[in-house]
Amino acid sequence: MEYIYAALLLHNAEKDITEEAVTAVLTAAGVDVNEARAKALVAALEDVDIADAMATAAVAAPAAAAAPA
Amino acid sequence: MEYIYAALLLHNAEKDITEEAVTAVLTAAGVDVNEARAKALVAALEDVDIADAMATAAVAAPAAAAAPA
Amino acid sequence: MEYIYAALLLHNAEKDITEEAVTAVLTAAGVDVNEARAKALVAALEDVDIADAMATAAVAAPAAAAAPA
Amino acid sequence: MEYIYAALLLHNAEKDITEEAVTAVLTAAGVDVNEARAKALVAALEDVDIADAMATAAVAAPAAAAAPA
Amino acid sequence: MEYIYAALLLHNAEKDITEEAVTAVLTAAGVDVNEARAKALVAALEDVDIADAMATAAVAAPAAAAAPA
Amino acid sequence: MEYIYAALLLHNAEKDITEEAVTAVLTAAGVDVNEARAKALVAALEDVDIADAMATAAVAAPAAAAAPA
Amino acid sequence: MAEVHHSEHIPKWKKDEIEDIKNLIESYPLVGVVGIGGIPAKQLQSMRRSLKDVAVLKVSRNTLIKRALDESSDDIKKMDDFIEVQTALIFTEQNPFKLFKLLEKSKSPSPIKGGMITPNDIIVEAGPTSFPPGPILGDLQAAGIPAAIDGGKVVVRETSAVAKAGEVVSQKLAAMLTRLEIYPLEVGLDLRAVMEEGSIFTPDVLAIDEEQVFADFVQASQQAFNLSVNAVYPTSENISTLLAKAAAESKNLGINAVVFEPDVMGSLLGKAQCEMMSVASAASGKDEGAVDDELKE
Repeated sequence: MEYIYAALLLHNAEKDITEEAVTAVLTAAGVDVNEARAKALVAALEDVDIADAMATAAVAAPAAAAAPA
Repeated sequence: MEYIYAALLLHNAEKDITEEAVTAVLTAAGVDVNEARAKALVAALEDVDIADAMATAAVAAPAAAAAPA
Repeated sequence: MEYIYAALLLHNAEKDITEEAVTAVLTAAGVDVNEARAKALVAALEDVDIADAMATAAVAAPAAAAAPA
Repeated sequence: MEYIYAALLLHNAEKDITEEAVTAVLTAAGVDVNEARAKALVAALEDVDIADAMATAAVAAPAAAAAPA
Repeated sequence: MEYIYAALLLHNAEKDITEEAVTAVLTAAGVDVNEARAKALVAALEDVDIADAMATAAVAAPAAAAAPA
Repeated sequence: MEYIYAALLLHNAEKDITEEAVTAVLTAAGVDVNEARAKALVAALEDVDIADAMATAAVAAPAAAAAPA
Repeated sequence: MAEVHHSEHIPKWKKDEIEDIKNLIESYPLVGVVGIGGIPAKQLQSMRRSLKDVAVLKVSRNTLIKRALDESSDDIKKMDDFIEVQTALIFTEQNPFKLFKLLEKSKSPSPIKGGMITPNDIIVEAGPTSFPPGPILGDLQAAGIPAAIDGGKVVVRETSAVAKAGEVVSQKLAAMLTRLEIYPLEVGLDLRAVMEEGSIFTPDVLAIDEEQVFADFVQASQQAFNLSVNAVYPTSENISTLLAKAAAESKNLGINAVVFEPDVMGSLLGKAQCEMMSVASAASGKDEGAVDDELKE
């Protein structure tokens, strides 16, 4: 989740969430940055309204027939 | 979510969820596959029992609570 | 469920859910496609608001509960 | 749900649930039968013990009910 | 129960629930129709809001399920 | 919340949450660090268990989800 | 106490003391002013010892402290404002917030003495005391505490405020409070202000609301989790939720759109059965002959 925290930090600081920015934050935290994960993060967030996404409860949609216990 | 559905689809078809397989499914759907996202998905699934996750997580969905902005 | 997964994959990727698209996705996942099931899927989804239908908890009503007294 | 009602009607009348039977019932009700859906219905029910499924539905109810609306 | 399923089938297909319609559906299912019962059902349903009653089933279920096991 | 995110990032990366580390992460994110706030955070963490807070977040979810919509 | 020696001839011990304080000011990044009023000498010694690894406590006369502050930097001079009554200086390399917490934790309840001003309302709760009937009853009453005899014991009849914040506590009341083991004072090193790198921090800033911090962490973790799921950024922490979400959505779609897939047939059949029962119930409510016998149970 470090990558997500880095993204939230940048979002809160009103900075663009770019691969470079994420990498810089993580590196400063002493994290060995995985390029693919940083890229995946930026791609995942590309079309996302972050303020919205962080406030919207991420529960699995209530399912009808949860298998009987 | 298309990456997740691709994973479920492969799981149901009893295929290995590899970057190639995910890419193939998504490409067939006309999705422009982001290599990093496919990699991240495969990595995240590495230690997960998918059948288990599908059944149990519906019951105990973590971290919801719409956080006030 | 693979047909439904394929449909949701297409829906999430903002593609039309046609017999051809479903067949292509399933085939790419290594599934042996049953033409009738693919057709039936497309027919079932024809007039459905998918976003709505996937988010609405379907009540799988129990037999006993409503039994007349 | 017409197809399901037709299937249960046949089941209750102790008739075989075949494509022809389903089609006959639906046609008699003035429904424009989609051949693929009728086929898919029959196929999906092939391995389902209907009496069993209905009994299970009653058990599954608490799980379904636990899901928030 | 066949009679009720026939009625539900007609309701879902947006057809009028008349004695003739019910008889036609049941006959198509191979059921030997009891005229009096068909009449009685049609008469009884005249004053029933079927959509409402079906929705009640969905509501009743969770309530019943909430009862301690 | 940037300070909190920075701390969570460090916690997740299994690094010590010191004033220097927090400052480094925030600076890398382009945040103008308020030294006193960083100090206050570090002091607060003497008595605040982050793992605990994260567990609380996860537990709070199903409860929230269970609340009627 | 108030020694006013404005003469040019300052005794050597005073000069040494001032120099000593100035040295401490220079050697530590953080200088604090603490109130030491009401701390017995013995307790002060033990506090000093327990702080040994963290901070240096310097007790001196206010005049000398002021002199030392005045002879230090302009910033440090601003700490003059906090020198009043019984004062000591504290020096540390600690984070000021940590120092504040440490000193707050060292405070302990202490009896109030006659003639002292109480800093807060003194409440005596209703309830039994440990005293048998005797002269104490009159003493309590004389001090304004509503005492009575009940069941062979002295009791306090009702809860009342026997002194308001800012009032002087009488000898009689102070003695009775102490006998009742009511300790209205909080005694300990009372940090009034600290200076670090030119900035003054006072207790209103130094007191951290840890519950709020905890709540912030809870909220931040939720936000992060929500974001990770809603943006579909799969990690080992959220992948189960993502899978469950997809599975639930699929099931919902299957049932709501009536897709004939083996996994949803059970639910669809159950739904149909339930609807049938409900409609049957409504119909039989109108006419029992409308439904067959197997539905009448």
